[in-house]
Amino acid sequence: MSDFPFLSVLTVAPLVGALVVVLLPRRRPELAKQVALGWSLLVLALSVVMWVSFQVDGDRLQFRESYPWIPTWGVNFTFAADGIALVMLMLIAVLVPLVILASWHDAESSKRSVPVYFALLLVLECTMIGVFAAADVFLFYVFFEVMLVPMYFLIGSYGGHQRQYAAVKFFLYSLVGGLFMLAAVVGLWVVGGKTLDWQTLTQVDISTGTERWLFLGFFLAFAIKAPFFPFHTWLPDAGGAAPAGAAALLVGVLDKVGTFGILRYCLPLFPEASKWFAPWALALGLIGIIYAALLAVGQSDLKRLVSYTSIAHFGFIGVGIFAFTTQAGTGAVLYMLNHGLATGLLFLVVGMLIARRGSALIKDFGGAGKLMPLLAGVLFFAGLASLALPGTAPFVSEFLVLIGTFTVNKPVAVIATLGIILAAAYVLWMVQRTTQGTLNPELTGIEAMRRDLSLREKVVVAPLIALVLLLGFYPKPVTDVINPAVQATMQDVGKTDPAPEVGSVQEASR
Amino acid sequence: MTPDYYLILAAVLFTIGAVGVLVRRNAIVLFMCVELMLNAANLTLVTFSRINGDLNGQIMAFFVMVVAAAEVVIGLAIIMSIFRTRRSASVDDANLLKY
Amino acid sequence: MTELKLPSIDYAALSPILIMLGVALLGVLVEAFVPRRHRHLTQLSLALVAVLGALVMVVFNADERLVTIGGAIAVDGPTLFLQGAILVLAAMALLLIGERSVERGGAFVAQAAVTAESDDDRRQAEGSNGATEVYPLTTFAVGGMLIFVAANDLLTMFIALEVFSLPLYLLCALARRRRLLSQEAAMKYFLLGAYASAFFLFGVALVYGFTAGMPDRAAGVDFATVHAAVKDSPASPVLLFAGMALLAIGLLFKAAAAPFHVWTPDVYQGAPTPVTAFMAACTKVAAFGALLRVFHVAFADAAWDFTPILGVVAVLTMLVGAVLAVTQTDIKRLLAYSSIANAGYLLVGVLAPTGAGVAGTMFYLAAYGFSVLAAFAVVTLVRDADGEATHLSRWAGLGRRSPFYAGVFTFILLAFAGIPLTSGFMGKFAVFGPALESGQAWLVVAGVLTSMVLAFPYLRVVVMMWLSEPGDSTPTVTVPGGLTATALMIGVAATLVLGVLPAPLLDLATDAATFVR
Amino acid sequence: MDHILTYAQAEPTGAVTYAAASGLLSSVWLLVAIPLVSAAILLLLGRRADRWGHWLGVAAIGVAFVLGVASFLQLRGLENKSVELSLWDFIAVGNLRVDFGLLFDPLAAVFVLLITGVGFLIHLYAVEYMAHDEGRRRFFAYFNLFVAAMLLLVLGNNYVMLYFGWEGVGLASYLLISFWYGRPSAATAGKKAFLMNRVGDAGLAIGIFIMFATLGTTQYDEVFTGVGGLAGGTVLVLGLLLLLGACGKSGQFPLQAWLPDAMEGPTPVSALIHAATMVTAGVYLIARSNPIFSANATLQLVVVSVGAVTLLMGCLIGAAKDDIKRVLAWSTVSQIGYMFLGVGLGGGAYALAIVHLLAHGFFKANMFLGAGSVMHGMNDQVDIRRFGGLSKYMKVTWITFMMGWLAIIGMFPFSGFFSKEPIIVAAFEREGWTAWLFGGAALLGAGLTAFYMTRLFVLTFHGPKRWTEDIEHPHESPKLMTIPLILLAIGSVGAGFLLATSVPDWLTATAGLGGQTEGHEAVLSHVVITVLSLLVTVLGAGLAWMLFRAGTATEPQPAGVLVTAARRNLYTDAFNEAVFEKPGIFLTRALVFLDNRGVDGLVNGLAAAVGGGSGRLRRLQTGFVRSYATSILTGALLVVAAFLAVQAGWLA
Repeated sequence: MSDFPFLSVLTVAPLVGALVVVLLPRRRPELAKQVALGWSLLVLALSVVMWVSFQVDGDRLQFRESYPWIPTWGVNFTFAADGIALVMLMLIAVLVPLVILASWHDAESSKRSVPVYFALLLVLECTMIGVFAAADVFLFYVFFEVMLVPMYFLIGSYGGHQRQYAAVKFFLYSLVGGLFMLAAVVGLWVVGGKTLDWQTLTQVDISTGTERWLFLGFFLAFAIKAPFFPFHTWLPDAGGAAPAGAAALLVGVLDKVGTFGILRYCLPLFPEASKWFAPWALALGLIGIIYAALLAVGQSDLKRLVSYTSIAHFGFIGVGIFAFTTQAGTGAVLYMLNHGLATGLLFLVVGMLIARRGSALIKDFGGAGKLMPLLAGVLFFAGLASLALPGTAPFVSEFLVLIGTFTVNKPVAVIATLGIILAAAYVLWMVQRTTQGTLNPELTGIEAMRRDLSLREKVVVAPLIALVLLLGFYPKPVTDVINPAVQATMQDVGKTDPAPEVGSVQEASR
Repeated sequence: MTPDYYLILAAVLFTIGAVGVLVRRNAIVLFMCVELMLNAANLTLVTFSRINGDLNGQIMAFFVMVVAAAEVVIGLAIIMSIFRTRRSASVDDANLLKY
Repeated sequence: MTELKLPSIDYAALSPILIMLGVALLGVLVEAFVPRRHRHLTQLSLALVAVLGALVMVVFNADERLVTIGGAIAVDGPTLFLQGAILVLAAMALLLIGERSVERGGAFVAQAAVTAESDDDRRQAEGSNGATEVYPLTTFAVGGMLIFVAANDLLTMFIALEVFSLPLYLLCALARRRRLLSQEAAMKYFLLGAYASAFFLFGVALVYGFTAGMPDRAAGVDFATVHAAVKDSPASPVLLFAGMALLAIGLLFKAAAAPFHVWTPDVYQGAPTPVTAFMAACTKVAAFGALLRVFHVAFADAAWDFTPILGVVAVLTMLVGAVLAVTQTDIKRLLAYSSIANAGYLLVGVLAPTGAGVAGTMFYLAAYGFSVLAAFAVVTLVRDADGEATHLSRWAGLGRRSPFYAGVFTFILLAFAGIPLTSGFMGKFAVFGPALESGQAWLVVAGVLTSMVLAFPYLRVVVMMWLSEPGDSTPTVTVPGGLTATALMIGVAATLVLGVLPAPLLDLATDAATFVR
Repeated sequence: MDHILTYAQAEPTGAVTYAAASGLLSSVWLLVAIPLVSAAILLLLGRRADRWGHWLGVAAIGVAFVLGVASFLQLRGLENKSVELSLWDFIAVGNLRVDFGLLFDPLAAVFVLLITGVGFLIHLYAVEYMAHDEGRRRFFAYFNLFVAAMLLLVLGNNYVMLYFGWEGVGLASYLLISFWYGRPSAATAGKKAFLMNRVGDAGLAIGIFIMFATLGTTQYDEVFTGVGGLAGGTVLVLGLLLLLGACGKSGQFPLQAWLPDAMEGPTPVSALIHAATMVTAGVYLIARSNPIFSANATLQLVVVSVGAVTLLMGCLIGAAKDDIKRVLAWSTVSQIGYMFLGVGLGGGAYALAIVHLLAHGFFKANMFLGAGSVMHGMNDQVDIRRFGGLSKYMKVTWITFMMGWLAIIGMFPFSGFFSKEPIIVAAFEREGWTAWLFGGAALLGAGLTAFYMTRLFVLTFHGPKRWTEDIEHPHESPKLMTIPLILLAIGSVGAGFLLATSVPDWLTATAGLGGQTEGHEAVLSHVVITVLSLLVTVLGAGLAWMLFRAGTATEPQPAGVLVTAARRNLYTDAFNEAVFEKPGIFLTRALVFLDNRGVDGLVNGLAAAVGGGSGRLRRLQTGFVRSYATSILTGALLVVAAFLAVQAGWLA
């Protein structure tokens, strides 16, 4: 089974699905939704099979496929997945069906084609899978950029308030980063001896100056994508304007491309430059944690608030990556997964609230828990996951990031730990202002606000809640997959974990 | 008399033509200035031909004359058609396309 | 008296040029002798047959590498590649020119002699069949371009320049509607074109002067001589550099590089859209073909001297094109500025002194030509009662009215913006790679920075089309006739195919990237 | 740092080893699992479980209690009384190994008994107390969740598990404080509690990081074994961070402000969480970490100081409050101050603190439930100025409350006497002037406690009626509420002696608590201290009796500086507001502005600049052919000049 071309099939399948959905008769939007959902479930099923066939103690890159593409430039269609990519692929496969289900009625309010909405979601899935599955820098870049297009239309055509501005800002901002990366990709191609094969490039020695420039090109693109402070301002706009499902994918998966890119490309390809830049990256991550959390406290719009929380979380991921320890690195990758689940859930729930109220402003809510206890409960749960309460998955990742960082850089870890206090502040204040307190009298007049979670919505949130809890108590299956890849990455960078200051305790007692 | 003077003359003619295009308004005059520039080039070619003692330059000059004649045909046609509508040969009047 | 030695002439190698020029003459005769109602079909078929015939001959000559008729014409890889590109693009342009179902009588004025804005003019605008002179004119222009990219001496190049420019001046003036604009465009193009060609010619004269005095070589303007002279002419290098500068100006004018780009927006906007498409695609190929040959063959050894200067020009061009495109309100003007910026990117490729640079530039030219033709093809379709609706505000909500054409146009805009899986991206990679390889990192950085700016106007159009609600004034998209549809589809298909599977054309360009001297 | 290090006298503990669990003890995980599953069922079934949900909740705790007793008995018979049960690898990354594991040792066992025992009674009480609340099922779900988290906290075999439970009880506490989330004050109080706890949690977390960074582990046994090898400064920092966590959870200075506000929750919550169990988690943490705290004298001094300051503060504020639950809450703060004082003293006083903790669990739960019973009968009135003369109407409540009152003021032979008095004695056993300082504080606290508790008791149950008009005839609470009261009252009377005689011995088997260090000679003899403490107690109680026997005004009265300050919580809330809250809000607003105008403004400004530049440059394209020619000529001249400059060698 491991000879099966999982990655290329996974990449192409959603695209085919999108074509099918678009070609369905326009009069039957329901059919389009069902087909889209079915298709995404198929992808999920295949991903599960792939997950099972992945050998934890096997090669770093598995499921490798390579087809010649542009021989003149030494560019190939090369797909391969390491543990990090595998986890992200799994996240995509899980999130997309849920997002499709959650967006069941979202597109109808926009007066635009319903099938196209779902087709765009599938196209987005294709590009997202491609970007994580690529093992050729050129191919990665291709998916990295193309990914913008479906998301642009999802935000621009189906979004809410200020969608045009947000869509253009999202696209341009990302494109700016992408173009810097293009320059770096070209540069890498030149210094790498006219190949862009990832594995080959890891062996290439680059002179210090060049390496730093190339690193910066890549890093800038990823920092914008992730986004890190101070390149973050597009995310609240995009997240605020995007339909909830698309926002969940945007923040849950799309942005992870940035952090994934740093792990997969910046660190192994430019190890020296990564070390050189690490203090700055740590500083950016740290500022992001504190700054974005404070901003989240001050937001008046639910979706913008969630976007800012994500920026804070990306700060944690950034710190985890650039701490260069196994724990922090594994924590960062795990964080990418957990944040996708938790914030995806948060976005979807917030979307359900907003869809009912017809407004995303926090002040338009108030005491909503009385009307919809279940929805309020799920919102609270998502909030808890977001503030990394033990028992929810993000706790493990945040803990790993912090503890791993602490072993090498105490001040950074200590300041980052302050972020967990702020996280409690923004989550609880948001929960308080929306679902607690005296009931906003306007709400009782809105019929939709009396409807608690429907069966469809329950089906959407249940798997996410279950996963968040499961990974909160038993993260080992995932950490075991991530760990070898992270260790290999740390080896690429040439960093080893520091020994405990008082050694030999463990050996003595175990 | 050294041939250099011819080169200088050609350069002066070329400059007069080039500046003339900028300062005159009448399309025909403008066009004549361009022709002046072409002829300056011709003069240069012939002069170099003379200096070098080969014929290439002179032959080239003939070609250029033919080309210039062709250009006149086209140019006048265009200028005429505009003139018929606008009743003016001033290039400054044709200024609908801008910014 | 010594016997006159006639230069050898390889007619087979010259056949594409000969076919085009011959058919152009034939077209003039058709104008004279074929009845009016048959002319359109006859001329169009004749022109297409000529182009296809020439293309066949190019393919047939694919392996030729020679210099013929006394060193005037070089038939080598770049020549054949570029000739092929020009011919394919010209065929598509001819399809656009020949379209008569989108607008009654076609896009061209019935009688150029009719006074604009007169009653006669209004009558002809309402549906008289367009003039058929456009076909011989186009064929002449194509013939001129074929010579231009093959010219192996400066005089031939000058003549070829005029041979393809003069018909273009006329073609610009032949719009059916908005004739004042059309005529103004023609006049501006003509005056400035003539002005620039005067510079070119003076440059030729100076270079001729420079080649004198070499021990065992006669003076001349063929590239072999110039090349030799750059190395060891005793003449003053002032002649060389002044001449080279003036030559460059003439060519950069045609290529629409800043600050010699000023004509481009006005002419692109005023000219009939099929002609604009033809110019944007084919003229660009021809101009850059000549630039490649001049700077890679004749002045190759002065690369150290001209690269920084042309580099500045390239940066300026990209900058001007990108920045000015941001605030344009007319789609044709916007595309004009985009084409200026693209000229800048092409210059980056030209300045990479390697085979890869040549190959990249040629690939870019072909890729860009297809896209830009398709873009203008869509522009011809968006119409209201007054003809084409080119003001951007009119395009609001077009995506809702005609999703297919809006989708096609979006795709092309994405290609212009250099989004992967379009030929635009591959083209950028193809020119940036060699440039970086030859140490021109600053050009690549400038290219990247301006691409960011340039993305904005494209995106603005996309926003207009898709994200704005259609208004009352939103024009309809006319269902294209077979000709436009064919051209459009070829353009879009090529943009996609070259974006997804660029390898065959890239290989072709790479194999063809060596000049003969 | 140096002068602190001079205080540090490392007292390395010997190697700590735990035995593997077997027999009944291998199912000790059920202690956590049963309430957790019960909570999950109650939450997931929703309204379907409304009719019987509370009984499931009670039963779950009952079963847990039985299991806890059985395990306790099993443990008694074992040689090595520290039994470890590793369930699964929680985190295994690099050289970080965190067990999802439990540790059942004497310390954990007494906590398990307290939590499940007192917890069971309070659950029982709550069945009736919450009977008329539509959210009763939800209440029991949260209650069970709390018990599960608390048990995990005390049963974990490493600091990460402790942290797990630590935050879990924080969550449950939040949920229960803001149980009536429709009230803004309840929602705010819950949030405040969670936030202040998180401050402490952050400290605890960093402490855990230090353990990993220095010792490479977070398992109790390995940490305790290795702590002796650590530098004094490291131990100090580690201990201070743990103390910060403990202060947050236990409402100790400077993180005490949330605890009185937490009284917004239903009264059983106050009894169980904010009196008997959760708030004592800080004491548990310090007792559990005694090898760390004992390893540094400076650290112990800090703990003792925190305890002393808090106990006095709690007394002072408690004496000025009029809300029955708030008085009890401040009393809790104060009593936990005693416990901190105890654990800070180290050595044998650890056990004394635990004894006081257990005794306090009984009598404080008793009094809270009594207060709940009073409120139940008085239409949820909480103002003691509006009570009076209730002894005639609520006999059981009155008697049981009296037991609690006598216990807390430390009257012989009630439990407080046996648990608190030894701590006072121990405080006097310190070296030099600190003995007088802390001993004096503890003694003063005893007097003050007697004063304010007597005030509470007298104003509530004796003196003239000062009821509001709507109350005609206060009724005694139903059986289901009085039975737990009676049982807890019995505990308040008898537990002190029993615990004081058995627990210290029992605890010796816990890591680090066994070593009896020889204390200094007390500066006063034991008997003198005992007499003194009884004296101040009687004095305080008598004074209160004198003052409040005839009731009190029902409206706020003007008061001196000290009382006003005490009424305002000694201005600690004002301090928090002025130093953290207001600047925080300002900072947030400023940052929002900065982000929109500054960071984003830069981005948009750049775009606007390009647009503006474009708009301006466009004007250069004038449409005049001659200006175009000018452009071309200028360009030409520049290019030619540039070429010539290159040729002349000026540029290249």
